[in-house]
Amino acid sequence: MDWQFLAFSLAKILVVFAVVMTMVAYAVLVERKVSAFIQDRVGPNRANPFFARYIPYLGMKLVRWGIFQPMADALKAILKEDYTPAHVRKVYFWIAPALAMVPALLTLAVIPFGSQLGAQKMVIADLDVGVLYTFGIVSLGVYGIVLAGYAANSKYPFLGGIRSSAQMISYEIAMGLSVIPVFLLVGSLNLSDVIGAQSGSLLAWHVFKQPVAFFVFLVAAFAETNRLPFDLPEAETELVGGYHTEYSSMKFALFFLGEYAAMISVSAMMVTLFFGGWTLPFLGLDQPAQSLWVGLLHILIFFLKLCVLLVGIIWVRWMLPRFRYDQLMDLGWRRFIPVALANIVVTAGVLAMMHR
Amino acid sequence: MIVERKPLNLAERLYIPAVANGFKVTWRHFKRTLFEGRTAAGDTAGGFHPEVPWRVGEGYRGAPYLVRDQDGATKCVSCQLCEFVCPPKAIRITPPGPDGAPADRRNAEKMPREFEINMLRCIFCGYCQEVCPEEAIFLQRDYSLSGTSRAEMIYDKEKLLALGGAHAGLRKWKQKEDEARAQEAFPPAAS
Amino acid sequence: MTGMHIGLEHYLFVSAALFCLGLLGVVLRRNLLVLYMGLELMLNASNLALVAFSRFLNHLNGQVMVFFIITVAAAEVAVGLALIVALYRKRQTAHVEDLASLKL
Amino acid sequence: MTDLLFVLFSALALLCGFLTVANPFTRSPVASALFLVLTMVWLAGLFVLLHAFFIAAVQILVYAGAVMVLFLFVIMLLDLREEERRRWNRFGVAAGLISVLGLLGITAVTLLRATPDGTGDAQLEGATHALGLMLFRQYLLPFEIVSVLLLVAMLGVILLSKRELK
Repeated sequence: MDWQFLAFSLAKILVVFAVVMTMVAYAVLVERKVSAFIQDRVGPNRANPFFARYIPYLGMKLVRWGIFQPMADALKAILKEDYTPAHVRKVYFWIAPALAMVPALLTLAVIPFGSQLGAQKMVIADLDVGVLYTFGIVSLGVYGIVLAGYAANSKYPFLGGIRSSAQMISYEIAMGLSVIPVFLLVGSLNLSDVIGAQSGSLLAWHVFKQPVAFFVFLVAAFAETNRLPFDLPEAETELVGGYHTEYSSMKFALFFLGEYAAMISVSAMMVTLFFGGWTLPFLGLDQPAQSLWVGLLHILIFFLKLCVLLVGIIWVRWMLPRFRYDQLMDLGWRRFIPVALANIVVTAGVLAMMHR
Repeated sequence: MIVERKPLNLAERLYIPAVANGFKVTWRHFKRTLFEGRTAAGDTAGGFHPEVPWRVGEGYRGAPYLVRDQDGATKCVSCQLCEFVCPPKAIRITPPGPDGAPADRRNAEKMPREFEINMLRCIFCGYCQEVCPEEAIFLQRDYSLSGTSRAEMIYDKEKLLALGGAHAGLRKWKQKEDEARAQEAFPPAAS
Repeated sequence: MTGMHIGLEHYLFVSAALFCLGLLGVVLRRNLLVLYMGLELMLNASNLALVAFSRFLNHLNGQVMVFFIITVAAAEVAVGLALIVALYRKRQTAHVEDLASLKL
Repeated sequence: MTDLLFVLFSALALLCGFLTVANPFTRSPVASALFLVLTMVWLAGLFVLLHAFFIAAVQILVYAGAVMVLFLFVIMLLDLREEERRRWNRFGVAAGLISVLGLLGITAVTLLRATPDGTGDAQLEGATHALGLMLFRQYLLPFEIVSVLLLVAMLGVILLSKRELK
């Protein structure tokens, strides 16, 4: 443990944090734009800061694309009145938003977002048990929501919190079981090794080798991030707004951003586990980078894959209607868990046959 | 009548065709908006809200205002039914009291000394219009209410009357008076 | 680095202290659930001791043991909580002093 | 560095453990549960310092992520209020404290007197692979028995929480 290591780690943490927070803000914008386009609207196109008109040619275009909207949103969230209802349990009311936000960000610590720049591996913590770490942290994400429901001390948030904890615990099992075949194939829990195992050809990507695992993981990811079609914890039509009903201003924004941060980390997990991480099977891009430029290119590839998955997740929200709660539980316990288990058995059987 | 639910076949239970169909529909709209620049508002109204004002439909329930009758008299008689029925308690009426000024029209006993509607509280449900025996309050077309302070959004009687305008409806009490005049003894002789 | 060298005995001391804290919870608190949390704390303390042994005696047995303890603890918690819920449904209380029907 | 972290983690674990069982400010079970979660997280930190990465991850995953959520769930479902401050049974409390302190004293003395076996230096590296091999070779039978135990526990819980049996 030397100082160089510390400094580089700190730099990576800061950069990843900054990039992810920016991505979260713009994921919100993308969500609004995509939803608007699907619903025959144009979406945010008015946020017009004073300096926009001094940008030659592009200025007004950027305004129309809503590029400045996240700034306006952030400003609004910060400046808005922070209202604490009289009946809430104060301490829990204060920690819940933070607890909702933090796990999503912590997950990203073990995701390899590039091969290497110089001698530095582009991953904050190259853990041997990377995937267990992510699942552990993801499982901590329940607390924020449960506590928010409990703290609000009123019935709809409480119902939302209870629903969500049941949903997240149930789908955590399906999620955990779904990735076991992947690790049976790789033979290591280290996420860098998972990426290494997917290099070579397009067909080496786990999404093609383990389509069932990917499907179960994808659906469980929707449930874990509380996104439609499984956003029952916050179902507006029945629970008003679920666990964040009583929240306003920045505390509400933290829940909101936490949801998008969770989406990003889940997408990053999917890219790493199933889509070959920073590799592309052409032009030798699947080997660790020798030069700085290739290293940057790898980060870019990871980033692009991530964006595609993010837009996919956003798109699904406007494509599928919400499930009923009993359907959700039925799907989790009686469909996906058996399917995931069967997938494990089949994969293990095939591997045992091959290695005999 | 109970509609029998048809059992889903395998394809429907797998959700895959439904997902594909959903993608088809959403992609069609996405493509149309993004590449052809067509939007619902553009197609129907020719533009977006602040530039192209919204055409308020017939029977729209906007902000509730007080109205005057044809003679310019306040129709409200301070019966406080609307104050009672208002679900969010947005209306507050101060009656004139025993020594207050009489109503500014014939046959009405009194008129409110003060009549306030808190537009921040109003939910535009229309109960006040429904309940008013004098047809004195109407939900009118204003839909975009804004102000810079909370106090500003509490509309008082003058403001409500000014915004409400005149309502050329049935004049209930004038009709009653005419009917009474048509009979012999009016005003009723003091016995 | 700091002069003091952290060895097995330090870990064991932390473990012992945690164990006693758990015991304290079991002795002091009267709410069944909190009592149960005290038990969990004691289990965790023993886990710490086992992992420390495993590290300093250079043998993986301790970690394997901890793995089993965690698994059994999870099962135990599930059953125990179900029992508490069943009890609560019958008696409307989770307070140990109210559960004295076996007392003479 | 590692020593510093050890001091930090163990102090925090002990503090949170204390607040779990004897929080002077509140007796709400939710507070206890949350402090227990924190204790477990710090313990996971200690496991990392002991290079037991697998155990640390499982600790977070199972204890903090599943077991304590169950606890919270039950507390909220039962809607437990704060423990009423009933009259303490002085004799009981005193006896309990004395026995706990006695136990602590005995362990401390034993620890101080003990001559450590082995080198006293940290040796074992966190070997997830080796741990897995050990679990599936040497300890295969206990592993299977534990899985059966989990199944039995699952069935038991389902039976217990059913309102009436058909």
